[in-house]
Amino acid sequence: MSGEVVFVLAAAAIFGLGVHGLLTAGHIMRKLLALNLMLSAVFLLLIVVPARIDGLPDPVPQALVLTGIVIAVSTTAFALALMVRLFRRQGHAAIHPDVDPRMLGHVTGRTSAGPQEEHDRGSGSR
Amino acid sequence: MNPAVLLVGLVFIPLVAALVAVILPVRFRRPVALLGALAWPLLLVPLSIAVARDQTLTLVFGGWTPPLGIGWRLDALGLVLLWVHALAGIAALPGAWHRFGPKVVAAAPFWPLWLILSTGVNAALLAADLFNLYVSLELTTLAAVALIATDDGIAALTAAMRYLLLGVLGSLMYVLGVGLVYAQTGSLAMDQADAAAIRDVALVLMLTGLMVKAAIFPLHVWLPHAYGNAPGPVAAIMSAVVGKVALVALWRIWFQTAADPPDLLADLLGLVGAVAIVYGALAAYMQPRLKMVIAWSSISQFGFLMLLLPLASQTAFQGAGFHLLAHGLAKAAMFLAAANIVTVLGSDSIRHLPGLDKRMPLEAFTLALGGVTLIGLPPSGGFTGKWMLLTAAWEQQGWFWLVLIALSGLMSAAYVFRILALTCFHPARRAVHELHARPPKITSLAALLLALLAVIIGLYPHPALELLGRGLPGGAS
Amino acid sequence: MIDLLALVMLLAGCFFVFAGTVGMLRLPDVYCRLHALTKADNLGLLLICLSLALLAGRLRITLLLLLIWLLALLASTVSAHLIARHSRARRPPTGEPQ
Amino acid sequence: MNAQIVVDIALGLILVGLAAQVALGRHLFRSIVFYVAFGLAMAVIWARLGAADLALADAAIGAGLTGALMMVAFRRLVGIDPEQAQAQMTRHSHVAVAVAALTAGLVATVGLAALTMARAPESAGMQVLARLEETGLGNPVTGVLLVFRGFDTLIEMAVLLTAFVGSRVMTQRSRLNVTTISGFELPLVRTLVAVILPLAVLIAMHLLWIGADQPGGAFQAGAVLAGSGVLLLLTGTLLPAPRSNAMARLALVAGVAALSLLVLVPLSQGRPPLAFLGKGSLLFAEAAMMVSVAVSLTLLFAGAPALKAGRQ
Repeated sequence: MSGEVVFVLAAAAIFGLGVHGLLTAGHIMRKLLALNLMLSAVFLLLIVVPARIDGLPDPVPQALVLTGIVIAVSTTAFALALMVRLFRRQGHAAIHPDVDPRMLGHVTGRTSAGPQEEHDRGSGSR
Repeated sequence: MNPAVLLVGLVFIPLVAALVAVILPVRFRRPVALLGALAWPLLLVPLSIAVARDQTLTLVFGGWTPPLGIGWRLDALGLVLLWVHALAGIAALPGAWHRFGPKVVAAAPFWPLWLILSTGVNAALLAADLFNLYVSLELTTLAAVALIATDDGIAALTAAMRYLLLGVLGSLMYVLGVGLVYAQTGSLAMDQADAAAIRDVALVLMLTGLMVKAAIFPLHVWLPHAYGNAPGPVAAIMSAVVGKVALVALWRIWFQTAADPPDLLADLLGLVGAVAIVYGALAAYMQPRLKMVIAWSSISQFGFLMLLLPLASQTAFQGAGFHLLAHGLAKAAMFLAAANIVTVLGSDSIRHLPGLDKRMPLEAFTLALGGVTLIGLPPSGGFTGKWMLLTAAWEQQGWFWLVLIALSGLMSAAYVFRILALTCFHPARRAVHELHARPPKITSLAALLLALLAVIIGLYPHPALELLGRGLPGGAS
Repeated sequence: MIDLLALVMLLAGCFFVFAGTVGMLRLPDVYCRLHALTKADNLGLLLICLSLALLAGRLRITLLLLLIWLLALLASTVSAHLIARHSRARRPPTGEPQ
Repeated sequence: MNAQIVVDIALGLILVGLAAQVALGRHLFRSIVFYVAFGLAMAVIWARLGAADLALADAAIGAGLTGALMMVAFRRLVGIDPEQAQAQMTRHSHVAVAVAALTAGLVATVGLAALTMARAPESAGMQVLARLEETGLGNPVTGVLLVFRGFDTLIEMAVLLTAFVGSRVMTQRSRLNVTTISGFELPLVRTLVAVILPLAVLIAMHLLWIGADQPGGAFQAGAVLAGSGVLLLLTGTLLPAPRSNAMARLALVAGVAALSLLVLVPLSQGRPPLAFLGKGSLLFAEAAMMVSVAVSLTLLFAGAPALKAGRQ
């Protein structure tokens, strides 16, 4: 058993945990966390699986993963802004409008617009 | 001059325009975006001549030949989709211009995003490198999601979020597949990356990832809400190209990276397409809103395009490629017409449709023409595409596919005629209440021209068919 | 000889860090936890840095390790202070376990 | 060798344990905190594998900035609705456990199979190492990022720009949220800022400068600067500004613009796009990218189009 095997197994476990998180999460931020975990697992596999060159990881996958990390943080930042906006508009942070009320906890029954509706509701102009 | 250099313009004209638009104050963004969005399609004329002559154009960045560097490749299929992109984009401009004027809140980010979407689509169409395709598709997805969110309704924001999360899931599966291919073959170039043992797994991973992005059933769940709730011009450009870019990438990987794709998988994916055709059409028939009908119809039509994988012949490719062209134009036209209907009526509920042909005849005509293409009635472009696919199924004695293609026309007819019957022949043809100011006539005319174009290409199909007749995306026939 | 000394310091450092972690998990309230976290951890980090400096035996590395320790010290001082302050504003210390 | 495998197993277990806390933890805030710890553990594993560039990037971006962005988003949710602090919103499902276990098993099988499979004798990575000399760079990862696959990096910077512009669609409709934490007026905090800030700038410059030959580069340097930007926002030294300004917009597009120049300038000389223009041009592009990364991420954290000076 070598280090590579250990890290492949770890990546698989993390991927599975991410899948579990994605399936069970009601809150959008939890889904984002789960997706980020899965991405990390993929990145780990990308580095561990290709052959090492002179005892170091192949530079090409390293560059790919570095690119992937920056894309991941960009996407996450954008998704968080979208989540905050959606939360303002609908008052809860679940994706499905017809979500199981128990999952929304305290916001049950608050079906219409969110608690801090702004002046420029809708897509209209200022 | 090597015509391949012109390819740079396809990506960098919209990109540089986007940068300029970001730097300039808000009031200058719209004209800059207009210039950028009108400039890059001009390159398609010389590029079409070059592709017609040389079959494919290739460009290698920095002179570092793959697998060291990144290559671009423009073939007939890419060219067809570039034309769809250009035409749909130009037709969507009047509507976008009207809706996102400088006084609108979302206009400041809208115009740069519009240009970035074009950049991403064109880069993804040209990509001949597996990882470059990933970054380009990410750019496309992110811009598309943000453009959907410019609507700011709960439905649009929810749709955007769902699209984003599923898109990330799809791309991470795709990247995992790419990583496995690289590990085994040491190359990321699409035509060098073939290998043996782990390939099928990697292929399945990459295809699944792309199927999410292309909204192929059963990974389609993001599409109807996204298209149905996005602002009209955005829905038009997205239905015309954004999903199809992923589909074209899927075809390319299928025929190029997997030089000898397994038959079982081909039949399975064809079957998935078959279910999508039926399911999408049924769902489209049930929808209470016009835009949702058009959106669900895309699921059905995308399923249709998956039939290329099991048929896999020259004729089938011509048919599928042509269908891509006709469907893209018709869909964009229908979404643009629907957008005008929403603007005027304040809603696109089909309850409001009766009597529309009197008050908004151009829109009603556009919907009818688009519908004709979707069904595949002669002489529309949709007919040519379906006919070629039928011929391909006949040649290979694929009776199941034959019946399916014939059936799909009937099913499209069901949801299209439901809309048209409601619009023109409903007994209770109430007067349409105009709630809002009518958008400028040019927006209606642009949609109508696009729909007409989708019919006209059916009358003159030869240039496109000849281009597509050069070969499957992999070059093999 | 130097190796042995370094080893002892490394182990001692690990012990202090470990103790700090146990303290953070086991102690009853915010103030006690901060106490464990800052004091034990900083001492542990110092010992580890010193031992690594001994093993490296180069001035540049030693100075860098010292810088790392000072930065960590500064960061933990300020963050502990802020956490304690925030905590006191919300729930003043009573001496009783919370 | 044996000691190595023990360390590897311990690292793997720590990583999986932290991931479990993120995915299964009850409270959202706790999960976010554990995600930061997960990112740091990831960085340690990159270092163990010899991928120093990734270790730096993951520590700064993956753990630090992603964590900061998540925390500030969490705070915004709590600001809108205080009860969000107790948000749980997870359901229990045996199906989910089964699917997750199945997926993990599949990934493990595929990964282990991929480890043992036959590999092509020649890979792009070997070509990179063989031809790195032509570029005069010492760090092969920088070579891939900026020379051999520079176009990927350009699109990546465009993605970052898109994330910012796209976020504006949402943030411009909302009131500006205060990102400052209480207690910034304390002398202790000011000392911290006074010490950390110049040091962070120094470290960023160092990372940028050595990036050509050693681990480091524009992304790592930009992330360090963005971290300082976050600190300045938290302490109220910088505040979110409601209106954009030309400086901020130039900084945002600098990275894509510089890389576009690297693509387009060779064209005017009749060479292929992105043809190598020498080490100086790379440093220029990296400096621009660093500025863009730093400014974009700081502004994404602030949720604002620009920054202004706060109380000193």
